[in-house]
Amino acid sequence: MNILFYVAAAIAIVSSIAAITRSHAIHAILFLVVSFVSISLVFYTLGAPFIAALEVITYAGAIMVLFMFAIMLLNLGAHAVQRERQWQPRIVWAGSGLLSLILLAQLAWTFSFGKAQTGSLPVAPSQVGAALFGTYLLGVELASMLLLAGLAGAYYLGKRSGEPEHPKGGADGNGPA
Amino acid sequence: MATVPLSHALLLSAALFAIGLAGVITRRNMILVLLSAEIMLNAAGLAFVAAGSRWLAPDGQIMFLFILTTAAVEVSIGLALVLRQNHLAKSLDIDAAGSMKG
Amino acid sequence: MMLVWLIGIPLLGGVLAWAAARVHPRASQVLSIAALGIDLCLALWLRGSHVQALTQSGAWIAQVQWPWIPRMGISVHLAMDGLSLLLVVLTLFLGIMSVAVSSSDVRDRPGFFHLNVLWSISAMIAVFMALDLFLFYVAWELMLVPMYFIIALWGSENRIRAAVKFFVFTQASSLFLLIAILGLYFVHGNATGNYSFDYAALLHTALSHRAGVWLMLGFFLAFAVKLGVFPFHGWLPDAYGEAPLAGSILLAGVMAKTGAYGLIRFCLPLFPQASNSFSLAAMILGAAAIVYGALMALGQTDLKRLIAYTSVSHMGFVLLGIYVWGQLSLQGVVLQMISHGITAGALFMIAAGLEKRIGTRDITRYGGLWHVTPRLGGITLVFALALMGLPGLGTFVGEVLILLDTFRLSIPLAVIPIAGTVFAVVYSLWMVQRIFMGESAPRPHIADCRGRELLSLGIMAALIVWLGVYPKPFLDTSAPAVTELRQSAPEARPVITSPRELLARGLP
Amino acid sequence: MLNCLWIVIALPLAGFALLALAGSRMPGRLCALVGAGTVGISAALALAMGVSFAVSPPEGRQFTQTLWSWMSVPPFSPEVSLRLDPLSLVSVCVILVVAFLIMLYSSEFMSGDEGYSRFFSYMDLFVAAMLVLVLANDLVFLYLGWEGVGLCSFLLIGFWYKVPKNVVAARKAFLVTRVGDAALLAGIFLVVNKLGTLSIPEVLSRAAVSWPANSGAANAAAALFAVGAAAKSAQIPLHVWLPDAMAGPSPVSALIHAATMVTAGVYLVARLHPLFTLSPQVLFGVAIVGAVTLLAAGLAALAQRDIKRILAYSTMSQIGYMFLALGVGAFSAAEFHFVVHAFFKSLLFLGAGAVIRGLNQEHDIFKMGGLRRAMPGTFWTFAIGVCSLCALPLVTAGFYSKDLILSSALAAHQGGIWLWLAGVIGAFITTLYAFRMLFAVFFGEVRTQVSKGSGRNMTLALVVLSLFSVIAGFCQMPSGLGGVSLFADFLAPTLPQVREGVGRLQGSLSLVAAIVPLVGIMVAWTMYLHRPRFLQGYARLPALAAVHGFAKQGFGFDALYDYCFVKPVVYLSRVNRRDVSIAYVGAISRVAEALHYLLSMTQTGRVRWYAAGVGIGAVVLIGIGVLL
Repeated sequence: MNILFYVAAAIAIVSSIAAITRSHAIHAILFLVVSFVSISLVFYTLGAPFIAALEVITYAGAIMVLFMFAIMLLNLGAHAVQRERQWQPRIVWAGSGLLSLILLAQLAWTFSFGKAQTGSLPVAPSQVGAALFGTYLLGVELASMLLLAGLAGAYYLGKRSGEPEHPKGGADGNGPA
Repeated sequence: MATVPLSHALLLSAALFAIGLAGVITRRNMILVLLSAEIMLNAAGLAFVAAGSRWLAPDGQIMFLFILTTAAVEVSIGLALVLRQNHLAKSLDIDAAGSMKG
Repeated sequence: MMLVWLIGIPLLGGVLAWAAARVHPRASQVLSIAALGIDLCLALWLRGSHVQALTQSGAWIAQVQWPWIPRMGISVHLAMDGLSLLLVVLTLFLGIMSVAVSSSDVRDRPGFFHLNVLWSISAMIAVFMALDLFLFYVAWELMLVPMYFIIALWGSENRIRAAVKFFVFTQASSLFLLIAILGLYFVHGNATGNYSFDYAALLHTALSHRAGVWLMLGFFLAFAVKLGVFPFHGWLPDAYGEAPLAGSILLAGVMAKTGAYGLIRFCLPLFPQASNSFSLAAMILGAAAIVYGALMALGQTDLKRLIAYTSVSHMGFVLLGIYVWGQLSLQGVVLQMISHGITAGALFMIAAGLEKRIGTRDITRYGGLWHVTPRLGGITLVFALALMGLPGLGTFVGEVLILLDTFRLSIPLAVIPIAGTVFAVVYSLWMVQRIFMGESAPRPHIADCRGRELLSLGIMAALIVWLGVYPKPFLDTSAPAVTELRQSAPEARPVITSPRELLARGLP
Repeated sequence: MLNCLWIVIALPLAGFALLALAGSRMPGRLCALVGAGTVGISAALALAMGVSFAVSPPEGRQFTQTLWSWMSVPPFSPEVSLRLDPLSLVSVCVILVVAFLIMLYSSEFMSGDEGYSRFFSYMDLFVAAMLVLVLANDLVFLYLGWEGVGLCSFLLIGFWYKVPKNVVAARKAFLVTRVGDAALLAGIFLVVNKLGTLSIPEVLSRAAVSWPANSGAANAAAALFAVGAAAKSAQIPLHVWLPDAMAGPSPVSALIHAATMVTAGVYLVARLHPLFTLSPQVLFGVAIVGAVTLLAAGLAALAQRDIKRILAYSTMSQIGYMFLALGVGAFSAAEFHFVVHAFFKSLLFLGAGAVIRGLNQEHDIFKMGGLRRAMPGTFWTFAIGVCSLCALPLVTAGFYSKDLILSSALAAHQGGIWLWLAGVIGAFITTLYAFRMLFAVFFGEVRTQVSKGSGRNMTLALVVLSLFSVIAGFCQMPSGLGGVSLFADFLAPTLPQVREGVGRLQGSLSLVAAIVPLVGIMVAWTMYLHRPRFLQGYARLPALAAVHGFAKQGFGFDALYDYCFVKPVVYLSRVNRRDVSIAYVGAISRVAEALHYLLSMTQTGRVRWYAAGVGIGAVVLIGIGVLL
């Protein structure tokens, strides 16, 4: 079982690195999807099947699709790929890479003490559900309000300025949302 | 069921976090910056779930849920803003939006 | 109860003056003069009625004590003895003079101007009477705010810079004062158990030498900055130079005295041993201030800055006199303070008068005014002579008493101030001759001083002559207060006899 | 009668106050009347008191009157108290008489001057201050008079304030005398500190008791008083102000810089003579200063061309004689010479004033000439003054007073013969420059025409003064010529008797001293009148010309003081105008601004830079967590 963990972890890391280094946006997103799927596999190995499923549904499914829409809307052509490449010269990667490695080394050093084991017993979705509507009831309500706010915000920002509240003609989104 | 030491899981989340950070700092395309932010969020969620599984408590997973909702909202608003910025400044370059100078 | 009225009347007067200004601009001036006048009569009545308190030392003329924050041991404790009575009367007198004469350069918002003047006066009176360290600190801070507005709103060219510099300088130094007060409060508290800010209680706290020195330095710094002593006088020329007439008079005439009063009332009695070891440095500082002020006054071309530097020189005498801590020198300090207040006030009035007549403060553009304004010339000559300590005028009495006690203490230390008096001749005569003698540039007709200006300058000239010729009433008023202070801190008197020992002692 | 002593001072003071306040509105004649009148009345009063004092002297031949206690701080409590004793009586009478005559003279001399009332108010103030100085019984009260006199000399030298030169001269005079006053003040402090009292008789008696002769305190006090006296009486080290003081009007020079103020130093030493006898070294120093001054001033007078500067240097040398007399202990001789000198020197100055006024402000004696016929009155009175100055034997008062000084110098136990020799050489030089002036001004051919004759008041004053400068001498005759010692006896209790040397050597030497003036006149006549070409020949020699130039500037003292005192102070104050000591205030604000600039650099506006900043911050914090 923990072989699966390590394999999935490796895939996740590699695909994440690939995701941030692709100059072509679509490729980056696809790599990210692979990364999210492997992370959901990791969740599974850690004994959290419910979260693994959720991860695939929302992250890989919803959010990545949203990104896909955004990129499609912006119809980034070939020139975008070219521009991407000269937007981040090697030197910048070195700087940020170094910073991340330092951060990684520190965190690794701090985490290396614990002896505890994970995933000995899976945490059943029923337990999660009970806790969700038990102690965290308030949290859930807040999360829902957050989503509502996000919805309203996105709707408002998406509308181009100057457009009347109710478009006179048919609801054909004439031009990018 | 063979178990995975907690430190390794946390190590994985740290790695993903670092990768996300590198991405945010390096990329000049707004969308990819948002993408890297997603990676970082996910890494944080991973750490929560790992801790939850270590203590066999559902709290970790609930925290992941909350992270999930915020991530979703954040992406939607983020992308809307990116679209608006692209519409206004005709470019996705994050440095172009540098008017808040000191 | 009388003391509270003494502070209250200017406060009330200020508000009324502000209100009256809307009715008629002149009304606020008249009203504020009336308020100050009533206050002055009150103070003089206090002097008159409580004569017996003046004779036997140790008794306060009047005392009021109301609990304010009992838990912290803070009480509104006001008390007045000979020393503070004289300074209060001086404050009120200069207040009336400055308000009466400064009607010309206060065109916009006269009401608010008079409010500021009156409130700063009442704060100063509170400083002179507060015997509770907390109340003293509150009054000390309150003094600054109206003065800042006076300089910032009604000053001349770069008044904002001068006002800010003044405020930052005094505010920063009074922070040290706050720390020192709190330090003393806690040291006293855990030594004796009862935490109190009261002066009498804090008077004999047992202090380790190091703690004593640091707390004393905190007090000294705040008072030295307000006194405008040599290294800390950075703000003084700008503030005196840029302030309007009333501001300059109050600043030079009274605020410098609050610094000296603070030293006499709080710094030396509260930390006698520390002051004793610090006294040599302070005396050298005072002597240096005398010479440095004189030297700087020589080089100035702006008349008001010149008068400011002369104040630095005279305050050097005051500092020297305080740290000699002798009966003679302290009474000399009191007289020096009063006569300097009057002289500096009058000189600022004359400077404002000249600036109004000729349009500039640059002394090199004056010349040959004696022919045009002989009366103004005569009065300026009287005050220039007072500035250099001519016998028969107030400053001479003060300086002689201070110099004599310094002479008895250590001869080399007295040589510098005596040389300083020779310097004083140079700058005061140079000033008079630069303005009134020599060839007069062709100028439109200038009116000689008359009416209100002549009256107030005349009164001040008469006062300075009275101080010089018959200073007994002033000396008798301050004598018991001074003996009381010296008995409360006998160790503060430095003991330097022979120059060799002086050198051996070196700096503490 | 005596207790109206304070009125003598109050009258001139009242005159001053009246003229100062209402002077500009009073017509000229009234100003003169008030000014001269008050002084005249107090002169009459003083003379009356003098007579009553001489007729029925109060017990102890002195009368003190305390008006009020000035300051009352226990050990230091000066009183405003007056003291009349023979010494102060003589001085008061001389001062008031001379002042009245000069006021009379100047009522006409100054007529037409726009500061007429101002002049008389200052003169009245001066007379009052001088009387305070002379009558003071308290050291600090004496100091009040001392400074008041200095103030009036400042006001009167700078009387014609439109001319910048006069203004500078006035300031210089006040400054130099103020240096002396500082020494006097230090002396007073020393006395109060050591003896605990301020009234002069008390101080003298306690000093005699508690200070052994030649003790440190006595020497210090005497030295300080001597320096104060030297500054006020323009003796060598502190004399630079007197020649410039001639910038004032002539009556001022006559009253202040000839008769009264400059002799204040002599009066001070005479008044405190018991203190000085306690320290013989200082006394001998005074004699040396006197001798040196009389020689140097004489030589300088020889080289001057301006008539008033000649008289200024002559005054300096005559006061040198008085200091010489004081130095050798002949205090009453000094006082006697002061009296006689007051008369003939004020006469000379007033005469010079009349001449200058006549030749509309011409000061150079070689541009004048032949005024003998043009201004006969002035000529004769001036001639009497000159003769009295050179101590023409038997006839003039100057002879008796100078002879008294020379004989007592001879009798001095310390270096007597050298002092006597200096005095005799001085007398010779005095005769030279005096007659050089007389011949140049009144003899020879007329070079500038006389435009204005001297009026009635002026000649009256000149005549009375010349009368005095002749008869004043007869009240103190040397033993060889009738032995009248009216003056010395009158002063006896307060000033010690004059010790006259007896014996053949004395007689012959005083004979020599008498002949010297005559020889001097002969030499002067030949050099300046008979064969002037003889002198011009020598004048061209470079060495002699250099010495002549050097003497003209008063032996370079002016340049020296200017170089080592005035220049550095002026330079220092000019350089330091921006007040370097508070530069640190500006420095603090500049540091704050620099820090601000550095911080604002970090706000680049680029989002990625902020993200990196967050990253770095995280790394740093975790690093700290890790390390601790």
